[in-house]
Amino acid sequence: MKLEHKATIAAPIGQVWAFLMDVPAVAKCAPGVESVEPLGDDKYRGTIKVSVGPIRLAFQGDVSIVERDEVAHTASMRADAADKRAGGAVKAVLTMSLSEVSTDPPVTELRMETDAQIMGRVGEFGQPIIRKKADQMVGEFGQNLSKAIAAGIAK
Amino acid sequence: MSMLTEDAARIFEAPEYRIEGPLKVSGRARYTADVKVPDALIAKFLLSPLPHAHIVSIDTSAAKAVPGVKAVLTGADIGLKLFGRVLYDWPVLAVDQVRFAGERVAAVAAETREAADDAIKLIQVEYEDLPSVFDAEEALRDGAPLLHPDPSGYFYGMGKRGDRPNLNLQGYELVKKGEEDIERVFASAHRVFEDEYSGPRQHQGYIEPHACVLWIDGDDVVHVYSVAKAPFGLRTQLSRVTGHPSPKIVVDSMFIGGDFGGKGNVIDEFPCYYLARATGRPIRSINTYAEELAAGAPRHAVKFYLRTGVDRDGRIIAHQSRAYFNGGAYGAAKPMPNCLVPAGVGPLEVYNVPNTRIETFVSYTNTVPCGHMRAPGSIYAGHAGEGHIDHIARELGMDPVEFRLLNCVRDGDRGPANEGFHKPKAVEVLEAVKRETSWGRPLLPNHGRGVVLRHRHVGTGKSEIVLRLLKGGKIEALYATPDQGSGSATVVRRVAAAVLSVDPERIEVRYGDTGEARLDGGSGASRVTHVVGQATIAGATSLKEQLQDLAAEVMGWPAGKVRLEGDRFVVADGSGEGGDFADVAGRIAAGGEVEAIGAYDSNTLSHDEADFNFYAYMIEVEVDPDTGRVEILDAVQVVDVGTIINPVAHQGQLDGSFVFGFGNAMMEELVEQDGLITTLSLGEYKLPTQMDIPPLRTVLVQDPVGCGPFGAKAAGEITNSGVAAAVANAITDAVGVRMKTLPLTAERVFASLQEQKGGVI
Amino acid sequence: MRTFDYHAVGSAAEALDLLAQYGEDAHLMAGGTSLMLMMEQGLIQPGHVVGLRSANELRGIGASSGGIEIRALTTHREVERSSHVRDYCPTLVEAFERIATIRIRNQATIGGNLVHADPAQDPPPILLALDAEVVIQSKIGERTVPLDGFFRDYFETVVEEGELLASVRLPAIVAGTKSTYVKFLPRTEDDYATLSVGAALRLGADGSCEHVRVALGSAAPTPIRARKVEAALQGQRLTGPMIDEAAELVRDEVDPLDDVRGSAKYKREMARVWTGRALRSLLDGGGK
Amino acid sequence: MPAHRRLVDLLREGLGLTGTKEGCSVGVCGACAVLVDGDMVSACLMPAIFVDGTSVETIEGLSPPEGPLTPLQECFIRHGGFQCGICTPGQIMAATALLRDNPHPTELEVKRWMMGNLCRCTGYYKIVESILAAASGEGAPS
Repeated sequence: MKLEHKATIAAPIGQVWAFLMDVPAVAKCAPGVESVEPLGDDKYRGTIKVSVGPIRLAFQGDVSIVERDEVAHTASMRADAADKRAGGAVKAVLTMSLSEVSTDPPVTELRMETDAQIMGRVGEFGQPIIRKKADQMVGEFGQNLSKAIAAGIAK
Repeated sequence: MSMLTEDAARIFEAPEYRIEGPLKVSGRARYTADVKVPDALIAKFLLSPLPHAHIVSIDTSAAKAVPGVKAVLTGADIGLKLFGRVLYDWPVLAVDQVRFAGERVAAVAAETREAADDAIKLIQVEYEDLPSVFDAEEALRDGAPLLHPDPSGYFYGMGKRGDRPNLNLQGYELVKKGEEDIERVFASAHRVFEDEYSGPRQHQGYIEPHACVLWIDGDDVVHVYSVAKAPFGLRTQLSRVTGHPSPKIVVDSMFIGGDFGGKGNVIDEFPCYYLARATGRPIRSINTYAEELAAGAPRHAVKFYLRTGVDRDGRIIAHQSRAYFNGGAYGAAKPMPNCLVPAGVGPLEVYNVPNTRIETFVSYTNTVPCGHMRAPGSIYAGHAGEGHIDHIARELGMDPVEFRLLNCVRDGDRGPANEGFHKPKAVEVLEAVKRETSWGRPLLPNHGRGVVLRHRHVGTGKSEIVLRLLKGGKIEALYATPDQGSGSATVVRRVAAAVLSVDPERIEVRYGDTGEARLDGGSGASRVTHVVGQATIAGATSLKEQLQDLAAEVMGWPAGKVRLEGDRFVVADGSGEGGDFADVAGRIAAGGEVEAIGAYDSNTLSHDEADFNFYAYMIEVEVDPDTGRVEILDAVQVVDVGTIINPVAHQGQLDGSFVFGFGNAMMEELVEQDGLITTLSLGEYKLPTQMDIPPLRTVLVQDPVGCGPFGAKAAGEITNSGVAAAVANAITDAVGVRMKTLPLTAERVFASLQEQKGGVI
Repeated sequence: MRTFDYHAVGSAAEALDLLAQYGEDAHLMAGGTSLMLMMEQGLIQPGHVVGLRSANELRGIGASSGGIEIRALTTHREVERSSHVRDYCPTLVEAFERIATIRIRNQATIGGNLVHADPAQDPPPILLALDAEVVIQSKIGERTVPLDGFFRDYFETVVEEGELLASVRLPAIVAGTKSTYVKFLPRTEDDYATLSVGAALRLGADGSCEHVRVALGSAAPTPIRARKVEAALQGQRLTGPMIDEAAELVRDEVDPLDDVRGSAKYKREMARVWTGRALRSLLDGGGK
Repeated sequence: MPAHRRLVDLLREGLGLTGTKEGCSVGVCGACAVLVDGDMVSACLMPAIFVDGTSVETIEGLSPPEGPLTPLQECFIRHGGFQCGICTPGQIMAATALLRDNPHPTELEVKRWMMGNLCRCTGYYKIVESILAAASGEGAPS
């Protein structure tokens, strides 16, 4: 399943990039993230809660930065997580790339391409709903990111 | 034997009362999932969530600690055990590597389903992703991930494996006919037409999920209740995989709750054997329907590339095709030599084409292993070939029926793969279309008619049946063909009675497991009436001779003069002497049972002129141009049949075949996303319901010239593969768009109409 | 499926007590058709299931201030076969006849259906078109919520923890109002709709549109009202082409899922087609 | 029986009444159709606890093991209303409920009622024929 999102952030590209490299801060922008612990080597462990109506899933897993190109301003993160209770797993690669829209005022565009696979019993249940939910969540994540970066700058 | 005796005519023409009927309508017919064995454990399997990965480690300790869990096995415990129908390339449990999402990684046996489920969730597997390939053509490109880099250790059950130009091929075949340089013929053609067609994976949709009950008794005999439609085949496979001697394996597959090809491939029996070994307890495994849809052995997805040249008169002079079948991760589920899908040569199978070059590729990909489904591959070959033919006819300005009449095979012609036909009926069924349907009459707007001409081989194989005169004068017929609904028991009864010339009620047909009955090739390929029927004729003929001799002996009648006819023994010496069957048979049986074995092997038939059922469809549709929805208003199937033995069941098979083809044509698609099947219930993978089926009329073109008993042919999977093409051709006739991808969903028709209008939605 | 404690209750009050006692760990069960599937798949694993089947006060169909009240535990089949419902609005009967199969309709309930909040279900569009309200009960009392506003998201409604849906109320239908329910099923007749439309229309003496409702199923994460379409028609003297033009607006109001019943793109077009067809049939004197 | 068991588990595993079949397990196929207080339901979707205090009819209850079949069952045999037989108990329970509710249904009424019982073998034509034959009085013991 492939998802694409864009967010526009009123901040210079360098600042946005710096923020993106702070994984715990970035992770907090994802809806439902409960905890993020660094494991070293650009690897982190965390929990994210997802609910669709009465269905409540808690995915636990690892996120790592698998690629980062400071010059091109692209980075990709990989997440592997599983929900033990219902028996489901998610494997996702999130590629983020920044481009400068303007320097005065500073505006940066963030593009996020997500390639995710939902597996196991959770995957048996309504892939279309999962896709919609994932789409919603990544969209919200993008919005939260812009807000968080804007807030950081305002400080 | 093609002429009907008086007995046969009388017996076959009466509507039958199916022998297994009372069991089936009362819920007493015993299917595998109904078998209860004391102390049985429940088996469950951990399936790979990934399409292609290296297994780094498996930790089963937490799973083993679950109360009620008696065994947790992985590939490391049982070793690399490969199974298959012809090519043994599928591991019972994965070792080091998984090649499709749904592959079995571990097996659990537990006291309850809950304990088994809990244990499955607690098995920790660490995987390392490997690059995957999902598409049949991409798998053959340079640099594609190789699924089986070293197939040299794989057992292959049919002699030497054919050459394969690429290691990612399960099977490959090139068929040529006529001119070696076919390009020269194409260059000389008046016109050349090219088309591409495709179809998705489809599921057999039997209502009974795979199940098995297996235990090993104190004498080390393995008892298996199975849904396998070829129990002797399963016995051989189990023996080869496990090393357990085949005489000490007994397989019972009496009733099968729907097959359609899907019960040819069984996979539960292998891990259940190891679970039974590990626990010393009987093992019961019943798949969920989600497991069936995710990891059964569905019909292959396919892409056809067709190219055909015609001369100025519209005669086909050259045909070239390439078919790419997506075989999935293993070739094990296919019973054909070289793991081929038999319909690869099928698109123009009913036409007299002098020059051909036909290639069939079956690829390994990281998707669910594919197997056979009713008339395997043929629905796609039919859709492609008959759409292509329709396209050519219309481009040439010829009536599609006339174009087919011009090019179809007649007596003495040979098909595209150089195959011969025994009394082909292509012309007869086409003439019936003209005569018996509304073909050619005026149409309302958005209405259209499509026609299709196809054939189906009657099926081959071997079988043996035991006929026995029992004490009390009944005749028992014992055979091992599982009952998947064709009515074979009643065929055996009627054929035996017709040969013996006794009241059919005297014949008691009994199913026997592999320990009791004699060798049988299993039900499938629509072969049963032909093969089992001929075995019955052989057995009944032999029994009849013995009974006539014995009657003379016990009654003191002149030897060589006694005839069994009209349910009586009569002395053919003009004396008028004789006696009722029951009396005389009773006296014969008092001296001991009399037994005859009927054996038949279709290999003894001439292969030069093979037997086919030809058939045609005429289907009228109405297309709703605003939504793309297609409604079938009239469907007529014209079928070339031989002698009909069970008239009710025969029509039932043709009815069922049409509706099966209707589902395949209109709605069925196993959706795959990144190697995972996502249509995981019968709520998502829809089968036709009562309310969806169109009106159907059947026209029989009958000639008792088949190779089955008394000139019978096949019935089971003849007409299903023509529906898609007939509907697609009718859509073209109605609204001008040609539908080249199955199923023919409203959305696809709508999108084609939008494209035709030049609009973009 | 995980095992659970089953509590059969005889009244709504008992059920609410249990919900208060067990909180998130309790789940109400009416007909059970959807809940059983979700529990079987392990998606919901409540420790306590509160079975409403014997809460007879939550069952039945009656008159309510000129309209009709259908209590939550009434099965779809009871709705479909009720002469009360037929007298009130035959379209409602027709819509309920389209739900899945008789077996499901014998078991599933209207309350369960609405609370399950699956946007592909049949009752919501027609109930929205008829301006239904739902009565939600809790230990502190009752609140009445218009069905339009009841659905929040996929499988999510405004029913909060500790509350239960007690009944559905439908107002009196003003004379001259016609309604219809169309369900587009391009695959099989027992399928979920690819797209469905519930619509109601009343024309004034001068032929102008006095009242119009258009609601869609399978068109967004929740059942929705097509307000732009309604607004475009309200007060207008309707013609077929005008309806087609208004139906175009529905494209911007829907947000369908891509699934086996159709891509989002296709469903968007079908929303237009079926909205137009439903309204045209009402304009042409169809509907009930 | 634990609370989470389904009616189909109670019948097949608990009581050994295996005439009721389990197919899709999601209420679609109808193989597990049984009558609860006369109404047909999917035994795979119904918690077993729901049937406490009700009357449940299964295929086993229609005709005793050695006794005569019902006219409907007879008609299914004579008219080819079954092939593999796995859906047949569900078909017959559904049709039994239909003929009690509506002894003389039209063809369309039969099809509407029977829509929820999938059959992959027969193509349905002969199921309809069997039910209409029973409705017309065929299959009754003479």
